[in-house]
Amino acid sequence: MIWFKRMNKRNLISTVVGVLVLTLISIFSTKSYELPKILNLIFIYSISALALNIVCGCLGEFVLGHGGFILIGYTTAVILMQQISKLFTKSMGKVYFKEILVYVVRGGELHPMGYVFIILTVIVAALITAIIGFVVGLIALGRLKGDYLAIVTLGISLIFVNVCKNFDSLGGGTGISITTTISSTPLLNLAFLVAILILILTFMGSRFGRNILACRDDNIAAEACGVPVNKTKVIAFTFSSLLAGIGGALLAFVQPQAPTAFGQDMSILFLIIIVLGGLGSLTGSIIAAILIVLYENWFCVQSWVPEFFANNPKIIYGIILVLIMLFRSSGILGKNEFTWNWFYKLFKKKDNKKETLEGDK
Amino acid sequence: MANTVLKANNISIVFGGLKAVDNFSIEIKEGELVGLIGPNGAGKTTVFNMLTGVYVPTSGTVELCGKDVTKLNPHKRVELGISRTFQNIRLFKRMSVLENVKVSSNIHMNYSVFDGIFKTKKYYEQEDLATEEAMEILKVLGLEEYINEEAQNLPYGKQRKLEIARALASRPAILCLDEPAAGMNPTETEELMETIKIVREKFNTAILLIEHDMKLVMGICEWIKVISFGKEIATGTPVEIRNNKEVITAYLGE
Amino acid sequence: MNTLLEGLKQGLELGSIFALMALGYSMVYGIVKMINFAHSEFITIGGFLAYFITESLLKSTFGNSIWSLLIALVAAIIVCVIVAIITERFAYRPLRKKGSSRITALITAIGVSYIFSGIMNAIEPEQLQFHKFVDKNTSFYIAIITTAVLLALLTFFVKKTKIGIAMRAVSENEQAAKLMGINNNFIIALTFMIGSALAAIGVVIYLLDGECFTFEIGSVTIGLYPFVAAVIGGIGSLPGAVIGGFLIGIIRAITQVYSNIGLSSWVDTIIYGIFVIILLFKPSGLLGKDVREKV
Amino acid sequence: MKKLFSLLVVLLLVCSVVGCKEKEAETIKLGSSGPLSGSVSIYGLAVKEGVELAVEEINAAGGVDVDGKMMKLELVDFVNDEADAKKAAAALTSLISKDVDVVVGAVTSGATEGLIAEAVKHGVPVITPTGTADKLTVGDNGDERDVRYNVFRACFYDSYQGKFMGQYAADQGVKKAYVLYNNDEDYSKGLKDAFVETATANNVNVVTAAYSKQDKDFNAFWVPILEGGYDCVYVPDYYENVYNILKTGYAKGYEGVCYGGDGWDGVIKQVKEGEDASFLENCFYTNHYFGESESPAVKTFVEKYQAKYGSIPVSFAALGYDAVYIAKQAIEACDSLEYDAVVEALTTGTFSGLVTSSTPFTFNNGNPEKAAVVITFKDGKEVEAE
Repeated sequence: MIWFKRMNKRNLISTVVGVLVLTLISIFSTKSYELPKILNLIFIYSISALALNIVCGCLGEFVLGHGGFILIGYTTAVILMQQISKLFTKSMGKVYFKEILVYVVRGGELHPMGYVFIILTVIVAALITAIIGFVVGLIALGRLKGDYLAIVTLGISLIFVNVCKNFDSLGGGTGISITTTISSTPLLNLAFLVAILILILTFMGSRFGRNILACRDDNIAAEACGVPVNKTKVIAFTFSSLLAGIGGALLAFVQPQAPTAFGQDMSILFLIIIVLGGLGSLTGSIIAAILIVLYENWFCVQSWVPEFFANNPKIIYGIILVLIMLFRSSGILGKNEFTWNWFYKLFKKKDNKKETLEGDK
Repeated sequence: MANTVLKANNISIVFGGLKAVDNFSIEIKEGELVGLIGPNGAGKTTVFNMLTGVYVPTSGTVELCGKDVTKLNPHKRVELGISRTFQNIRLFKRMSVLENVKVSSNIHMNYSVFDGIFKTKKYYEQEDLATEEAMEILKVLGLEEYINEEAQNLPYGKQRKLEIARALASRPAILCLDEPAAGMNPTETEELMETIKIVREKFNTAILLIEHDMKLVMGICEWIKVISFGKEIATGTPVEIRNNKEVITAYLGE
Repeated sequence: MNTLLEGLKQGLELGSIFALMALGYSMVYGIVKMINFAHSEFITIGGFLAYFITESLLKSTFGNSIWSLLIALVAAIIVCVIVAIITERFAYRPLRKKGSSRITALITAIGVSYIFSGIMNAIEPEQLQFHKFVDKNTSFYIAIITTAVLLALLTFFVKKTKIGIAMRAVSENEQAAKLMGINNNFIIALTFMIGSALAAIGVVIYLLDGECFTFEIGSVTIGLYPFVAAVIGGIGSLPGAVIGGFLIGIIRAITQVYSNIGLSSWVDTIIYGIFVIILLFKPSGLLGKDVREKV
Repeated sequence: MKKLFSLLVVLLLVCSVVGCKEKEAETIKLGSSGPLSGSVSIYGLAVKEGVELAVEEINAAGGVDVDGKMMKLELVDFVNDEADAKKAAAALTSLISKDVDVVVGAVTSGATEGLIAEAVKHGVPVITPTGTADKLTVGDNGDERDVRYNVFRACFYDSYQGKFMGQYAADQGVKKAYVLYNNDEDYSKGLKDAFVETATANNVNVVTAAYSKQDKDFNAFWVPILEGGYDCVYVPDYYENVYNILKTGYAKGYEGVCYGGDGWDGVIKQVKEGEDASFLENCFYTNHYFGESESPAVKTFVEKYQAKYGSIPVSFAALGYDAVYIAKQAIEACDSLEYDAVVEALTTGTFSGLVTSSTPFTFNNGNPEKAAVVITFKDGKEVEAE
């Protein structure tokens, strides 16, 4: 991958250091009230945005139904966890089981068994989402493309929402949740994010990734080079829904959400994140996810923000979106990946020439 | 007696009532260099598209190395040994030159998603082989210094060559070039002629060529087929074609 | 039987309103290939404006007469058109000039719709009720007749007039149209204007029998249905948009009149299910043209 | 990741700001959350007024007696959650960071559920004045009371009023009932389920139909009702939709009665000037108390409220007012501000002298045991039904 190649040793070390710092923050964040929540959301939004980026950025197909797949991940995780807790409460006794599961924000920690439960649940939920994504991809991707594909995926995701809404056990009006029983930690979500980043990098570095990129640039030429275009699209779509499922399942351990919250608004939110970060740029998606989460959960509740804007966050949000699209339409990072070069530039003014050659491509 | 690599039997195609190609047949043997010419709108590219699988002919059959491929997808045909370039260059613009070529190696790889993600030995073996092969092809075509460049940043002539390189990486038995000299000046065309000759020798592949540039076609093709308004009007060696009355009428009018 | 008839009648009324709004989506998409998400906010703006003007006119000498309605309608159209022009001029045109991708245009449209919906929310977050000018029966005829007349006018305009032909030319090939001396910017702005005027007319007809609405009328109450209608009919096709509108309107009303057997809670599944199936079998909609990519 | 670094710096700053807090116990800190804008803002505003009135009153009377020390109540914040679960969850975190001792909120069921998901982690006592959904105190499957041990409510719960109305309908001789409910509101669904269960058990024939939050035009929904000839229509939803539904139905020629739940509180305010709303006289709903009742507790409350705000308090205001008094009584009972002690006092204590309950009550699984009143309309005013 381009990112790996351009990553010299210095960049690699900086990245590792960055991840370590994040880990430390995640561990100690439990001393605060707002921070774990914000970190959790940042990591989960990043994962879901990366998932969408596979289809929209790497494959170049335009999908508006991402929220539907996150919903499937979310719902499956909740139902699985409910079943697990029923099963284990019987065999272990309620009090002991609760000790394992409940993670208390103030100084408390999640029992190692709790981690195991969460990870298992997330993996199963992701696989189920991937299967559904595979079926949807098989039906829709071969026949449709462009905006029509986008709209059909939106339609399908709204069907998911409608189904979940109609069955109380799948969500109903206000949604099902398990966060009162068990909730995850920023550390776990960070681990998932890092694992998924590595997964995406290795996947995109294989022939499948190359095929996906080829399909993005030119379907017909890819087909003429022996790339099975439809199959590649379905693979990318399935991979994307797998990751969306992980995002949704992790979300289930962080905050309760109603099925309707996974409709077009959420799909559009993630589309905004990846376009804001730069289509196809993995690090860009993460940066945009951070900005959006901070805007919604941190900026809007600050006391120095005028009440009018705090009550109507959409106005500033819309203005910023339009401005970014007008003046930097390729997103924050454009097609590039993030490097640390700017950081070292702050300290070394003399080496300017070499740095710019490396960094600002 | 050389084997037949590509054979089309009376293929026709109809677009909304208009017969774009009518009963076209061709047979190309191993290692041959064949030209397909005709005036604008004669249906040359349509023939190409039927041979490579973009369109399915309304009637007639296409055979590739002895197998009937009339209904197969383009990518399946590539596996059987046909590859092509495009009239209007269709490179993977935002991928590097090396990656562009390696895309075509996909058909020779069979490692699974699992191998790809966990970077098993199989992955490295196949990827390294593909890289080696791609480097070899790029060297022959004189592109080795650009391997890490994005394809869209190459100059026009090099892009043409890269398209040929990409087509070669699938190890085709027959290579179809759709107007490779389009938009080139005489010097570049000269160079291209050389390249085509080298490619044919080095990679031992048959070549089917659509071209407007008579000098190029007459200069390198062993035999030539002429079509006009979707119908075949002549077949023969360059000399025969040059003197064929029907061909001259088709090109210059009555 | 009576139930079915009633459902069809209400479906036709709702359908003609959806059709008017779908025409706007369809024309704009046809010409700039962009899903104009801000269209739903044009609908809301039209509704809000008509409401505030009728409320103030009701207290004036016009009172409860048809004149207050007409004045409100005209004002709503004018304001919607102005908003559309401003949006097009300052948000969409700069993007076109730079040749940005369609996804960028889409996000911009979403941004614009957020701005409008935020402003509307700030102005009036409560549920409002439009003054009841006519009864349900009359509004049915008004809806049907208006849609028929406007569809005929638009078809005539697009097929026969010089500007209409220019419009079609731009939608076929923007560059070529430009080279032929067509003022692209004017044509595109005009399309936006027509679309938003139709949105305003649609929403006023929707409201005039005393409907309740909130600032979410465009984005939630009416929501994506007109857009889905436009896609079902084949985007860019005027009769297609109307057919799509009627189809969705009728489905929605039928599920409602049969709500006692539980159809109404499945309305989204039914509508989007039909929509997905239609697109899978006719990828460019019922009356849309299939475009083959040239190799 | 360029911004990531700047973010790290920002986050560290946040950490440091959030990290350094001490608990000082000079006042008893109350926190609350509710919709102050949006479609159900009437509720939030009413609760807020009730809470503020109670706090003012208690402080004027000297405060709360905690272990012999008279402490003043302080409403540190009333967060606007716009009836949204996510915002309510965020509201709780912000209240906790302000060191509240008791949370009086949230107002709507959906938002309260979001708030509780956070609250159980902190153990802060939560008294929702008006969150009626059954699951709030006991979880989705009714077996989570030990998790939600710190959640209480000042009102009766949904299935109680649904059952109450179902029984009422049967008693009134209804034979065919129709339920028109909002598929997007669990409040509505909960009432529906309870109503259907009880009514069916009493040999009433019940048919249900759902609408969604998208629906604002209810003409089509009334078609099957008018065709089927039902005696009664149960409309468990909030006042805006309810008024719209009732008006449409009676205009279309419906002649039977309509029943509803406490979400109807506020319907009367929807009637525009000069509008004929006589159809409301056929409508009945369950509520927590009746504002013009003759009981002394209600009378004094209504007088004080009127003096301060100039209007008759809706039941939401009364419940907000009561919730504060419940908190006061619990704190006085345990003489402590520790979360667990207050929760314990709430769980075991008996509460009396409240506006919305004429008799003293205890909490059973966080739910108070109190009765509903049935209210109807007469001459444009609410009256208690016999």
